[in-house]
Amino acid sequence: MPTFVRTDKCDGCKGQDKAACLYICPHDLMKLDQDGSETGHAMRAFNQEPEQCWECYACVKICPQQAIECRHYADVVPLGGSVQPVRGADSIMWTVQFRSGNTKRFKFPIRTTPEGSIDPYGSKPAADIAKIGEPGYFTLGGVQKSGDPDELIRK
Amino acid sequence: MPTFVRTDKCDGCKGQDKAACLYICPHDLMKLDQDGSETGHAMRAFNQEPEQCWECYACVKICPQQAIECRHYADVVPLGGSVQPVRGADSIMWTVQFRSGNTKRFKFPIRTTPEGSIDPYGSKPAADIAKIGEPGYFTLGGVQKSGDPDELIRK
Amino acid sequence: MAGEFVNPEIVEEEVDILIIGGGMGACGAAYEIGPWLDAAKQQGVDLKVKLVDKAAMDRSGAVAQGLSAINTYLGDQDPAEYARMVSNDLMGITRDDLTYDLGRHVDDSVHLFEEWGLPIWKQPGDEVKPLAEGGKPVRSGQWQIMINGESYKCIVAEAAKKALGSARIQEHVFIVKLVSDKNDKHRIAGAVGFSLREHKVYVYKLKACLLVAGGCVNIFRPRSLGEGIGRTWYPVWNAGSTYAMAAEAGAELTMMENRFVPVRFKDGYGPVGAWFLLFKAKATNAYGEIYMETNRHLLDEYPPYGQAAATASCLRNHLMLKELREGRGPIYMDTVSALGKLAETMTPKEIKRLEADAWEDFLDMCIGQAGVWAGENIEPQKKNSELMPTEPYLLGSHSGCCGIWVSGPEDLGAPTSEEHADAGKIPRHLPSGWHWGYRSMTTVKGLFTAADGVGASGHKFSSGSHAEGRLAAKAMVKFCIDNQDRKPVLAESVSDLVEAIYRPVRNFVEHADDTTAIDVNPNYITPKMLQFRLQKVMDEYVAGVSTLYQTNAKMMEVAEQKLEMLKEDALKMRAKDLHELLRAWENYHRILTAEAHMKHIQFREESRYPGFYYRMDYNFIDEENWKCFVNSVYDKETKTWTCFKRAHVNIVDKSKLFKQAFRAAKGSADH
Amino acid sequence: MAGEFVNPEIVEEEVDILIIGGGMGACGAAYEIGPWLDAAKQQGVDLKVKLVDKAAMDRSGAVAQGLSAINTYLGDQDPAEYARMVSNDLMGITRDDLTYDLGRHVDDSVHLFEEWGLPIWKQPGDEVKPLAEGGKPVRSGQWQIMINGESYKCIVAEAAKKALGSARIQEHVFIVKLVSDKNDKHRIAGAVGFSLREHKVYVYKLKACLLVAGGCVNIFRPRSLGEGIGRTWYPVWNAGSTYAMAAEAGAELTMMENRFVPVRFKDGYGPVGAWFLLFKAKATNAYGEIYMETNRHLLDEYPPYGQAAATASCLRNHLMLKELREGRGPIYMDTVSALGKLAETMTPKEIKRLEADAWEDFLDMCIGQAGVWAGENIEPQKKNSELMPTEPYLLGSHSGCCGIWVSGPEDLGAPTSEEHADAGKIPRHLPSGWHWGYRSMTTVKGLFTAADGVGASGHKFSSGSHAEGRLAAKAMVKFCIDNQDRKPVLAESVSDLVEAIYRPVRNFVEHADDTTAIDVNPNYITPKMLQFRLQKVMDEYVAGVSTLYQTNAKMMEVAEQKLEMLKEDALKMRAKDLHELLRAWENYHRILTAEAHMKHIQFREESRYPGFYYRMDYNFIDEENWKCFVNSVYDKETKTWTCFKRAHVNIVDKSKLFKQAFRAAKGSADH
Ligand SMILES: Cc1cc2c(cc1C)N(S(=O)(=O)O)[C@@H]1C(=O)NC(=O)N=C1N2C[C@H](O)[C@H](O)[C@H](O)COP(=O)(O)OP(=O)(O)OC[C@H]1O[C@@H](n2cnc3c(N)ncnc32)[C@H](O)[C@@H]1O
Ligand SMILES: Cc1cc2c(cc1C)N(S(=O)(=O)O)[C@@H]1C(=O)NC(=O)N=C1N2C[C@H](O)[C@H](O)[C@H](O)COP(=O)(O)OP(=O)(O)OC[C@H]1O[C@@H](n2cnc3c(N)ncnc32)[C@H](O)[C@@H]1O
Ligand SMILES: Nc1ncnc2c1ncn2[C@@H]1O[C@H](COP(=O)(O)O)[C@@H](O)[C@H]1O
Ligand SMILES: Nc1ncnc2c1ncn2[C@@H]1O[C@H](COP(=O)(O)O)[C@@H](O)[C@H]1O
Ligand SMILES: Nc1ncnc2c1ncn2[C@@H]1O[C@H](COP(=O)(O)O)[C@@H](O)[C@H]1O
Ligand code: SF4
Ligand code: SF4
Ligand code: SF4
Ligand code: SF4
Ligand code: NA
Repeated sequence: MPTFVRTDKCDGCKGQDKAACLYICPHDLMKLDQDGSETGHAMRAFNQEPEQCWECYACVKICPQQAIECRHYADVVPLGGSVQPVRGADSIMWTVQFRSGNTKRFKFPIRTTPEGSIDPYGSKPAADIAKIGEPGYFTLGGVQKSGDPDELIRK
Repeated sequence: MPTFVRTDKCDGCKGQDKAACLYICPHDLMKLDQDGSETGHAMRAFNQEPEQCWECYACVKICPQQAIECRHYADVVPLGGSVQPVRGADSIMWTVQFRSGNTKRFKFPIRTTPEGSIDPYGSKPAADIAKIGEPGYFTLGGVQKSGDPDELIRK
Repeated sequence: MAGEFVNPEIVEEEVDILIIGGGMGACGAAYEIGPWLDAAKQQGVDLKVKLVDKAAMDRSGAVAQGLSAINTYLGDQDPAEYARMVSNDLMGITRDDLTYDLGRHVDDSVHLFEEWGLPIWKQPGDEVKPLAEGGKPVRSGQWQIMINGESYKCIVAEAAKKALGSARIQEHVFIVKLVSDKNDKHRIAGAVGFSLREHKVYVYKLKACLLVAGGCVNIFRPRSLGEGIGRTWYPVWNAGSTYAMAAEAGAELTMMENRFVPVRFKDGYGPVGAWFLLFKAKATNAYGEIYMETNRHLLDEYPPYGQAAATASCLRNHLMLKELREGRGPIYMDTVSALGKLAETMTPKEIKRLEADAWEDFLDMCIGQAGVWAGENIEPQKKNSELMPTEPYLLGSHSGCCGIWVSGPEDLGAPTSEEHADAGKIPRHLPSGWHWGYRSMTTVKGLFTAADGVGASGHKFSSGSHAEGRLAAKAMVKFCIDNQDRKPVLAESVSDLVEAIYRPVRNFVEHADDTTAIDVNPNYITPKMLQFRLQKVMDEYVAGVSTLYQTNAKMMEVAEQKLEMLKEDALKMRAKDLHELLRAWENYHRILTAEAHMKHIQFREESRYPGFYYRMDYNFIDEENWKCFVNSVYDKETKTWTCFKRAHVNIVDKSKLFKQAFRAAKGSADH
Repeated sequence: MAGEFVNPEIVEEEVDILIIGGGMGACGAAYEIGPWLDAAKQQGVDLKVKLVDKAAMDRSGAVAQGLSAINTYLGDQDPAEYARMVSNDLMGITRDDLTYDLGRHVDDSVHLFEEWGLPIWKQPGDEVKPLAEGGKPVRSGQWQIMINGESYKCIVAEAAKKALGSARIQEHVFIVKLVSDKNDKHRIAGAVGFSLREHKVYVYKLKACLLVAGGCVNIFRPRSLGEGIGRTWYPVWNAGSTYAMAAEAGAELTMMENRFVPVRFKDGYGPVGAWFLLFKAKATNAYGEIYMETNRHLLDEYPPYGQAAATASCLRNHLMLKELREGRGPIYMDTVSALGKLAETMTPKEIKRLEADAWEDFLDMCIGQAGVWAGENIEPQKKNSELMPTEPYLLGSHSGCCGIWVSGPEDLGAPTSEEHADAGKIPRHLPSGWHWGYRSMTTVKGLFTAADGVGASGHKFSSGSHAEGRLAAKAMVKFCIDNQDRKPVLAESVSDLVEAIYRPVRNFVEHADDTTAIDVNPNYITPKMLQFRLQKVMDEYVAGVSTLYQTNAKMMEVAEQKLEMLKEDALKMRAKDLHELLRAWENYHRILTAEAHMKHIQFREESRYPGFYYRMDYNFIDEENWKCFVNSVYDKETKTWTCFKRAHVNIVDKSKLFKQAFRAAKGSADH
């Protein structure tokens, strides 16, 4: 399922500094056709190497215009099916459309905290430099789970 | 070894009606870029689907400018070798260049009569309409080789 | 009116005889037909003929690149001997009437080739003596003679073109489908195609048609992953048009389960015949063991075929595959020993000549292999080369026997009735016996074929293909004389036909702008991706290379479902230009051919060709139940296949194959 | 000065610690490092840190798509039990010091994930109780817990980015190679890379570097032929950068012969873990036979491993492969029976939930598989799906153990010397024993790794990768405190480094106009074709899918020659833009990783992982000679590998694995 971009929906992220799909693709696949010389569609994004698309949907989920979809790998999957998400703040809604035309919808939670709310060190302890040569993270000051010492047969 | 066209040698067959390579390719691969919009090289030929090239060398042999060569299939063959012919009226001369730089040359006859000289029916007999329902070509008036009748076990 | 991409000009033409293809079979037909047309004309019957080739005849078809041998030339040998050889190599199930007939005709074509200018190697002393006058050829094997064949096709095409005249030839037109007669659905009335150069659709009305568009390549996944996929063994451009169009027209197919899996020099697909037969090279496993000897006992599992003096091609593969399966690859052609041994008794000049011969074998017919040697620094006298069994090919003229069921000669004692337990399952409209009218005519009236098109025979090669085209041409003239008054009426309207052909163009034009990149679109599929999909299905479920040529009923059940969906999706192929329209229709032909292949393998519950494919659920040869032809017809309305049996009968005595045979005959040409 | 394509801007930067990668390992490091940096600062040591990711951290690496389970969470279990499990699954050769250490650390990372917002499934009643407070998770298996993991990576990255601060993060920069220290070739001094967005080359000088660029994907031919090649199981973008750059820097690699061949839902690569463990589905052959039962006797051929209570992943494959080899495919996951059985005792609402769970398993981590089901009209309660073993993957964090040899914890009784017959063959400059300094440091001073980078362990998964990154981060801070006064000096000049990186661009610019079509040119090779060439070699000679994972010394001899030429030709890759420059260098990393893999398989003269690969010339496990680590170092000057053995030692008692084992344990989670 390489991604494709709906011509009528993409707005090139309004020419902003970072088009969302270009920013997010882990494989550097999405490209903006600045002047239309590559695709005939100026200021719109396209997948420059569809055969390298992992269909991870990172671009699909992030696109503010819902302009990106996936068409299943044409050399593998019969035509007509589709799997499309709408990702909200705390859940994602999937629509699975079968080749037969049947559809299924699923909604799953995605996170229990608001996006951007993580306070990484909040109430955590500081690191104790004396322990830097020992096992154990700063969070607990020592190892999480010491284990039964008898199990260590060479000690 | 899909074919490639040397930019500095191809002259688009001087804009003639039929560019030789386009005419001859059995797989419809060679294309003339009329205005340079496809390759950046106007009025020059190119292989429009290299991954379908059989490397039959039909285009290589026919090009009046010796502009076409083959580069071995890059996904199969190490770089650096080449096999290039010059086809004359009655013989063909091959230069095989190895990756190592070594070369070999071979010359083989290709036909014993001048090109265009075939007189298909010259001194051949006419067809005998009475024999149209029997085996045997017009050339011989009957079968070439009758065979031992005892071999036909159901007759 | 000049056509446009979306609105092509329609050219309607009425002919008596249409020849589809410009290869060896078509060139034979083009040559033979001339004098018979003249003779008919003298009887007051003026027949109009047209030959249509999708490419340029000088280099179209399998012989485009040239050939380094003519593999079928009988010389002094009896046609019965030839028929036996073919039968032996194809595991007993061939039609002796067809092979015998070919054997008694073929040499004349070779004599013509020589007359026209093809250089044929001669024995010392006979250098300038033509074959036709008793000149002795250099034989690489019992049936093969060596040539300098770079220009083989140019020469044969020159004769054909001159014979027919350029007005009767239309190049660069691809025929998409045949059209039945409105008044008789078992009769052919037309053919439609399109130009690759202009926006024109051609609609031919016809009385007789010779369908000789070659074999079928590229329905199985190749071993290359990138641009090397163009390097197939058989010509990449022959797309099963012959089988698919015949099937859609309702013609009976035969032995579509058969395939050819040639062993070739790895990656370049270089020919091995000359190496085995002329240079007497041996093939070994990675440890230098000659598997044709060490695995010879495997032949005992396939009586009587395993006991023949000459081991059948598939069984040779079978012995090799054991090595690959058990991890003793790579397989090598021991070129070093072979050339070394030959050189022992030679002068330096002779050795140089020998080296040139070895290279010429490739340069004449498989330049890509020379390219592999160049790139890998291989000189055959210094380094052995790998061999590999290739992906499967479907063909009827080389070492394979799939194709169309045709009417044979009447004078050889061929059966005229069907006498076997399952005779009642043969669809009623089909003829009984092996000849029902005109030589080379299929079960559809007016539809003829030859060469790769004719099934249940094989080992015709280039010369036999030409010879068979000639047989068909003559018969077509007779058919047209006999049917002079019949007017062909197309069963489909011209506008429907044109609409169907241009559908991929419409798919593209309507939807290309929906997405920002034309190759990924939910509303169409590119021909290229469709082809890959086909190849993947065939490879994984119908005994391709990745299962080491194994399949079973369960795998084919899956293949069946996948092919059905693929056929539906084929209607969604796109064509962004005429070139892609060509690819779209080639692939449509490939799908139908592949489906026929699968259906036949499914029907034949045995493994008739060990080494070419294995039905693991019936991994044996079952002489009692399956020493018969498997034939089929396709119904284009319901899109379904009907497979059935036809009895096999010997016309020449096959027991002779096994007489002096057994282990003793080890000294033969086997590698 | 703004750079141009042919003349990039050079950005030189000096840091103390460079983190290469932004995946699970890197995020763990980014999180853990903060407080230690603060602590160091309080000691007067102000360390500069930078993290460089080739992509955007929110979605970079293997977890980009999400995950539906955390596969390593110990809960109440003892780290020794965990170490035993890992050892068992990896056929006895893992480093207990590393796995035990991971086991005693990992849960804290999982607790953090939950704190940050990752939804973790809980047992009824514990829905809102965090794991850290004793909340009971829903376990799919002994070590695995279920999550709603669509945003897993976004959450972990958010914490990492906040912890580090955006000024210390550089996204969209690809690191090409590490640079040694001029004054100590076994020490690391720098790293160079280029921006994917601007024409800039980055040259970092550094004291310590955490190389966590993931595993290696795409060195073997995939089963797809067209655009589907992007659908790999492990992330298509992880290109062996970790192994290749470490090897070029002189770091000792370990167990590079190991690979993972996951069994996955065919074509979509959908995960099977939840199906086997949570839904208790069984895998069958085409005839419904449960091959884990019918082929169980095969396990007896691999004592003691075959007798373990839990069958190792490779042996599970081994039992399946027998079916495929013998033509009893397709293999199916019997989803119909499994869901049917579960549904028997469920309310309609629970059944609906179950169905959603099944789909979520794919939608959370392998959406492509949902696409396959959609396209093929598959509903798992109605139709079984095919399973297939995939092409091989190289990784150290999932069910594989290839990677880099690192210094382990000191408190677990790990060996400090080398005591075995071949100890003398270990290159002298390398350390003895399993800890020689800083935790997670490689044999190159200052070079650290974690997660997929650390070899001889495995089964860390996402949580363990994060945990290991944290261990390394802490150790790096210590390393930098201890090495405060050392100034890194690059062994190569900046201009030489830039020249080397931009070579593919030069190749293109110099030669593109020689021919009329830029993709076929005698003077360069596209990265894409080069990758195909690599994949073909690895597939055909180094036990890829097309030989059913078989190889032997002779095949690898050929591979060796082909890879050597490929490495030479890699210098001729072209880059027509920055995107292709990325592909060029990814492929360069792939080639080196592939070569290491081949060399290790070549060296280990046994078949340690039946089902993952078979050396057909040593098709057995040889406990006496090969119950040891195979390690190697690469010499980038001579471009040669040196392989050698290191002794294997148990730190926890493995005999417990086999205690209650044998046939009796059939009721386990085996499919
Ligand atoms: C490719 C190849 C072929 C051979 C060999 C090696 C190699 C590498 N070997 S060795 O292995 O043993 O080495 C042989 C050898 O040495 N000696 C020999 O005698 N024959 C060999 N062949 C076999 C012969 O070539 C073969 O038997 C004949 O050519 C078959 O003749 P025919 O059935 O007519 O097929 P064709 O390929 O020649 O011609 C097909 C024509 O159809 C056209 N066409 C196809 N589809 C069409 C459509 N839809 N519409 C219009 N036209 C449409 C084509 O353009 C072509 O004109
Ligand atoms: C892909 C995948 C992975 C898993 C699973 C299913 C699937 C389909 N499964 S299941 O099968 O069991 O279903 C797991 C599961 O359910 N549960 C679990 O806990 N883990 C699973 N994993 C495994 C974990 O994901 C894995 O163990 C860790 O992610 C490994 O962490 P790490 O070693 O850090 O690798 P990474 O891929 O996360 O990150 C790599 C980073 O490096 C960057 N990078 C790469 N090269 C670089 C270069 N040259 N320069 C700069 N940056 C450069 C990348 O961008 C990335 O940031
Ligand atoms: N090992 C062999 N033994 C006998 N005949 C062979 C062998 N290999 C090839 N041939 C024949 O040689 C001719 C050309 O072979 P090939 O190059 O395999 O197409 C065909 O007639 C083959 O049947
Ligand atoms: N090969 C394996 N790899 C990983 N885990 C396994 C394997 N086999 C079994 N297990 C685990 O071990 C447990 C087996 O015990 P049981 O709970 O009795 O089914 C399962 O829960 C799995 O998590
Ligand atoms: N058949 C099985 N038996 C036991 N454990 C398994 C099985 N299949 C997968 N697993 C484990 O389940 C987890 C996820 O598996 P997978 O989806 O195969 O990556 C890993 O911990 C595997 O080791
Ligand atoms: S994120 Fe969406 S709107 Fe923005 S450039 Fe990409 S496709 Fe267009
Ligand atoms: S689906 Fe993933 S790999 Fe494909 S283009 Fe989008 S972000 Fe990139
Ligand atoms: S035949 Fe040669 S000169 Fe003519 S168009 Fe082709 S490449 Fe150019
Ligand atoms: S070599 Fe043959 S197939 Fe390739 S482009 Fe030239 S004529 Fe066409
Ligand atoms: Na090929």
